[in-house]
Amino acid sequence: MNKQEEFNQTSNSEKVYNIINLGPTHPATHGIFQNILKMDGEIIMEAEPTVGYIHRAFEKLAEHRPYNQVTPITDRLNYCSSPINNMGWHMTVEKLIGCEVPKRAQYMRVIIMELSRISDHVICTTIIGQDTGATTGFLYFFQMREKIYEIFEEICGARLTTNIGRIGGMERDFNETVWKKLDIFLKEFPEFLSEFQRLIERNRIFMDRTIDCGPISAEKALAYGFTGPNLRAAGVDYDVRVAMPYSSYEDFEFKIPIGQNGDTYDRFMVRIEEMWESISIIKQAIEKMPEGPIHADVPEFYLPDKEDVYSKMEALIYHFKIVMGETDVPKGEVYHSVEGGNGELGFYLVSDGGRTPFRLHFRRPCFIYYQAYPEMIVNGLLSDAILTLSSLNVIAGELDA
Amino acid sequence: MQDVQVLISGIPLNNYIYICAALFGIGALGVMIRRNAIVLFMCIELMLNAVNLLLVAFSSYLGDNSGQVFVFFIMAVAAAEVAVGLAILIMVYRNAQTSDTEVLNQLKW
Amino acid sequence: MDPLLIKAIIVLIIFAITLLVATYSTWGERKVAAFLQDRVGPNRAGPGGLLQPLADAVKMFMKEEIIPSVSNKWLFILGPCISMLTALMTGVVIPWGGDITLGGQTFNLQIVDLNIGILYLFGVVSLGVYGIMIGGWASNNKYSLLGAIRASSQMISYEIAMGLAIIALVMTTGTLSLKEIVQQQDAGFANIVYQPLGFVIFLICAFAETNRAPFDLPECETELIGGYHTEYSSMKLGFFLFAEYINMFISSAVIVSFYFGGYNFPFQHELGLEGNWLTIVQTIVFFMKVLGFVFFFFWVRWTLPRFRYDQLMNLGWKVLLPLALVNIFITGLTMWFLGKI
Amino acid sequence: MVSNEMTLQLKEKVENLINAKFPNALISTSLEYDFPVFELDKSQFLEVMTFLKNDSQANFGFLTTLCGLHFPENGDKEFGMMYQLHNLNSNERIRIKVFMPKEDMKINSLTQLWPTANWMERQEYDFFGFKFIGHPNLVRILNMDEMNYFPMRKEYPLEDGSRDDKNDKMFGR
Amino acid sequence: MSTIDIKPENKPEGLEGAGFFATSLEKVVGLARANSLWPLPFATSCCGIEFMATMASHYDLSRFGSERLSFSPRQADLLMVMGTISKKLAPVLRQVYEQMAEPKWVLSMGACASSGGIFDTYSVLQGIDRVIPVDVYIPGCPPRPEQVLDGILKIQELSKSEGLRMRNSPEYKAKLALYGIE
Amino acid sequence: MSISQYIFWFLSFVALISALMVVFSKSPVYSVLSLIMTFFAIAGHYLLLSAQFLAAVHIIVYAGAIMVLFLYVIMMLNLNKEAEPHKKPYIQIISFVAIGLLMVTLIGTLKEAEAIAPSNIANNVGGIGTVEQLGKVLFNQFLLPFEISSILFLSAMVGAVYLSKKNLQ
Amino acid sequence: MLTNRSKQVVKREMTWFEKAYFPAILSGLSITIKHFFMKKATVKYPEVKREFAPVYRGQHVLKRDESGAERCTACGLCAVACPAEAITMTANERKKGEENLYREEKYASVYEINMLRCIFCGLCEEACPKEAIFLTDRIVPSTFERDEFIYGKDKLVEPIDQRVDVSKRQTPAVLEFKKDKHFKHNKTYLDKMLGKAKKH
Repeated sequence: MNKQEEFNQTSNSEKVYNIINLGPTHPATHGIFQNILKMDGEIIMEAEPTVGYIHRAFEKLAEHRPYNQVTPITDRLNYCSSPINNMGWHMTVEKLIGCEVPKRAQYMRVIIMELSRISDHVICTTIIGQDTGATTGFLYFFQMREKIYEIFEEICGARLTTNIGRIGGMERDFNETVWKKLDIFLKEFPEFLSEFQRLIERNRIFMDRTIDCGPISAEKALAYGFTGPNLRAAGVDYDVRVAMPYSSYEDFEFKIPIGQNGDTYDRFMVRIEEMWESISIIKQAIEKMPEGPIHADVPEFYLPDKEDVYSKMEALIYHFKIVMGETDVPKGEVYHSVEGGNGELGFYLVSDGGRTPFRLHFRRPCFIYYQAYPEMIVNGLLSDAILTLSSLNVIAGELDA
Repeated sequence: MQDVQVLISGIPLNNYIYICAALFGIGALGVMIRRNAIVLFMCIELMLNAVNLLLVAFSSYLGDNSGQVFVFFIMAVAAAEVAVGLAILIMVYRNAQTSDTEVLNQLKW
Repeated sequence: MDPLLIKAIIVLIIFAITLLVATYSTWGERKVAAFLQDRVGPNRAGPGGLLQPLADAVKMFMKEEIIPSVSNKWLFILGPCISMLTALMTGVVIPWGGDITLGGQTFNLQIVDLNIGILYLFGVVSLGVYGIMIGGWASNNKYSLLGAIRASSQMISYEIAMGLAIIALVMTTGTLSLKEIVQQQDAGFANIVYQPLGFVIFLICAFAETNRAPFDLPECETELIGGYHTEYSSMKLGFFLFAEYINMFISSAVIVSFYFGGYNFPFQHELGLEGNWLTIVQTIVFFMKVLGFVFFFFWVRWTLPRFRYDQLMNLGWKVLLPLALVNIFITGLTMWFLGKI
Repeated sequence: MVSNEMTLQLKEKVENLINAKFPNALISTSLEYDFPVFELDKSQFLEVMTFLKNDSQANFGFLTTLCGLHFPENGDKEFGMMYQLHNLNSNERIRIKVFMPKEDMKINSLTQLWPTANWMERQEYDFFGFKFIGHPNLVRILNMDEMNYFPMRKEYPLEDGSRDDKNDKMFGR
Repeated sequence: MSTIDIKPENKPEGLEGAGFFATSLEKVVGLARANSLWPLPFATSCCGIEFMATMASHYDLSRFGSERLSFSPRQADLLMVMGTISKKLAPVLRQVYEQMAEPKWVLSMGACASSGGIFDTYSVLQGIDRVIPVDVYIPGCPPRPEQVLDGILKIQELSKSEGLRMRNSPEYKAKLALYGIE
Repeated sequence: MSISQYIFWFLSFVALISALMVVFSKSPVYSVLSLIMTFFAIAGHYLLLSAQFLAAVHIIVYAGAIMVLFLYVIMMLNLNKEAEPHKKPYIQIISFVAIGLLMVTLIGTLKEAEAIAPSNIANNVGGIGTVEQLGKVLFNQFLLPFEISSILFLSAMVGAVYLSKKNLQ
Repeated sequence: MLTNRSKQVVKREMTWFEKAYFPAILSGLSITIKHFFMKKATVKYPEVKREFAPVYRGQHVLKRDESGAERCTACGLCAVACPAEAITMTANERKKGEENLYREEKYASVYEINMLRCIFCGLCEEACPKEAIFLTDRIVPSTFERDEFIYGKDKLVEPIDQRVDVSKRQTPAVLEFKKDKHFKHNKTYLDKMLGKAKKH
């Protein structure tokens, strides 16, 4: 009888799964995510993500910093493409104060933003390659990212966290070196890109690994709030640059690459194609680049030239007002979104007319789509889970705010 | 052929018989007192090997190759047995979460 | 001199060379990887980074030994030892060169010429998996366990295709002794001419057996951290890493002996070299061939993505195994046509 | 960019749609830059949102973002939730707001309509302490579970407090 | 990486007797360790991307013998903390440090890891030296790869000068005791 | 004693001790490892009996494949949790007695084989246990059993694959 | 389809040839071996320094004016503008006889930047109305102790007799001032030799 009971107990009890803790310091999680995986052999039965390991309280911090000091904070959102965040923030404030940025500055912004989109996609695509084991592609392609760094450094003085531009325009015009380096970059980059493509794109091992790995359907993707390349890989051609054009994106001809099944290979290919599109946008922008001022005429927000500060009383007063944050900001609330490296990066700003934003909410694409991750990896293999994570390009800084 | 004679000349065949009987006995003992199905399998392997060793010994002492060929067949059977046996064990374990023969003696779960 | 003593010296020399080559393989791998990736690689430790392996070795020897408290101490230590032992044991049957005459006595540069050399090789290789399995299991870490399980199933699966590839080779050569196989290739062509398909299968299986990319699933960094050696520190880790390089070296040597004529090279008898000199040149040629294959191992590793577990199994069972059988069939048919059997 | 007339039209269209179905739901409407903003009554919030998502004319199928708001001086409307909906087909975007007093920070969860609301609502719970009715797993997401206050509320300080290299008395800060 | 560095004119104390071997051994070991620092990249944010740049072809960390990243703390010699460490992550970092085998060094890279940087907020640890001992700090947000290489060179200096038994010294133990690490 | 006798006793000692450990060790992993040791000892015996080919095959098949399979299953099912409860003492006592009787019987019956001595080899041409010899015997005398064993393997393979499929229902 | 600009990415079925693994593997191998013989991209850092952009935002410097007096007037704008709150200073009144040391009536008696906090965003430089603080293209070295990173005036103020940092971030006026050979700190070795020669 005793045996019978023992037996019943064991057979009725739930199946024993192997529980694996993927992260927080697992090499494939790149940033810091934790996933508690219930495994049956190598197959994932259930995943439970934990996030917040680098929560830095961006939104609270932004409430305590004047408008121009928020820019360095936005740098650290999606640090793979910080100029996009900078520009998005600048445009949000510009929308709030209602200033029109001159075309030249807008085109310059487009160049910078597309460069940073490329640098973001370089990271993501090479990391996919790296996680499949093809390390070399990463090292070839990263040289191109160095080139982008050089251009950023020449423009603003920093490589990664750029703090580029100002509210109302750009801080300074591109100098000769920038144009020269841009030229070289535009010549070299397509070579490296096509070489990278030749290296792994049609390799059967790579294709076998990535096709049907972590797929998500278009309906699911929309329900989960996907935007950006990940949504486009699922076949929805939603792109903020086209839907709500900002910074003169309507002037440029470009295609929106879309995928079919939303699997890792689609995400990879969409990013690759977007780099080609970005290159063409940059070329168009350079071609069409108009002459003119590089900042709007908003003396209340755009710092006056140093010489003027030194010599003119008015400029000195504005200078002090801007730095101290005592300028008059209209009350109201404004939402502006840009197409970040990973999707719609939105800034919802509530202003009470004070020195700092009253409330600043970031629509962080990574945070929103990462919650679909457990569903995407269930019933897949452990290797698939890792590839899915890297192809989603979840940036911890953006995820955890 | 000279080698074999030199090598085993000092060892009477009975020694091999004692050893093999002991090994066989140990294997049988394991089958009787252990409850873990996987250990039972191993004990069966032990018994088979005792037989193998004796066969090889006889074959060498008699100078007849057939004994060794027979060992081949035993190995083949053992390999097939292990493959099927372990597959059954895995299936049983999946369903019953145990490999204890005292629990598994019901033929139904 | 006592022939036994000379044999012992030859054994020692071969072990030393194996170890040296394996040591410098780590340096070579880092250099080759760097060069393939537009970098320069280690260049600070000694000229051209030549002392890099020494630095690594000294560091690992002096590093704290950590045996996780939960793990089984003896098995934990046993794992790397088995790995190292089996890796070193395989070198015994490889013919490193021809005969050498010292003081009127002739010695062969092969340690033992077993008439079942291939079987010995195969047996020792099949034991190599125990080191990884035991090490991974005793670590008491989920990732190590996964690595160990992957390793064992991978090695068992690929052993079969490897064995069948060898069987086709044995059919053409008619011997199980490595020395004889090598000597046969002196007279005729290298075996690759007769067994191209077999060579490809053997090469792929060699990659899988040595756990090198694209078959490095048991330790793939991005999935399993370190796989079976995640919990190992200090020299025990060194043993595992070392064993991998030794395996790579030995399997290159085996490939060369099997398919590329071993220490033979074309027109060697027309050079007019005699005796010891010929042997020395032959040995050098042999090492060059082997190092070429070692380079190939590196080259492939730093180019290709790695397989997924199920794809690896599919490749082994559904592609390589049938191919190997087809190869045997073709070999048999050809030999029958040529009247060899 | 959506021009002002179009925004105005959109505002009127949505206003009419909601008023026709739920006469008492709409508290106020306004136009904030390029966004029509609708303030909803909390009691009918979930119904209106379901309607806005599923109605063939409104068809706001995409939840862009949501966030909590805290206006300490607003009395009964101290806390608020902001939702932004997007009709991808016609490229129309609207903003929904719901306000509530501090004592009654309960609001229906949207996880049934949009799975994406799950984490965003958890985040707002984490930051402000909104209680989402019907949320499957309302626990803290970004902060530690041990945290015993809601950091984004205006009354709590930003700083860690352990910093020692800063002179706060300087320059009136 | 050679013993030739020991010149007769600045001969160490224990040249005669047993001490000689010990000191020269210490030097050799120090040099070996310096040239074979296997880093464990504990990369959480922006600095991790700059670390990638350091690893990549232009800067090539491998020249210093440090390109073998060991993600398992058991095998690492150098814990490189890069990026913000929040209070939620601090125990994890601490655990990783404790799992590392001696000798171990810690490199705190970037403003966030070293001091919290701009994130003087309720959720961010104000410098990792509040939970683990740090050997070298690299300023910058994020530091340039040159600065990272400088930091690694500093660690190399440290490992060269530290003797074999440094890690058993009372000073080192006291330092660890400060952090409550046995 | 000659050197081969020493080897014999050593190998036998190892074989018996590790065989006992197979039965009496608590953890199945130790059982597997001891069994591998036993197999090595038996392989040594084979070498002693100059059955080289068989020794190699023994290692490859038993140690290289079968025991890896055992170890694999133990690891996969994680069977090493705790030592299982032993059978009831009276069963154990009965087992010991039975085994003792069995061994006495075995030895008693087989003791007569002492008459066979290695010197009896007379009509043997060439070496036994070499690959050629075994091959000749296998493919002439035992061709039919050989082919039948291949069918056995095939069915075992099919059976194993079928059994280990996930959803048997 | 929301727009008419979409473009399907390539996802061809593998051809039979590609399924055999070899073509892609061979092309991959050929690419990598090509790189094996290419020029290496590595800049061997401690010996060879990579060129920084002239506007690079590195370590700060507190400038002196034409006559060698400190430009900083301790207005505190930089501290306010600093998002990391890394700058602290104490203002002091200039006493008689210190005109050659400090340009304005007020000066910073203590000026500290916590380099570990600093994020090198350049906002302090933008904020400064006196052209006193600049970010240079030098990098802040790493050190062993945390306390050493609080840079006081000893490390920040440019030494009076050394060549100042030249960085394009600085305004034309400053650049002009830097070129003026009239000042001691702009004199090169050659100038000094020439001056000596004149005296003799």
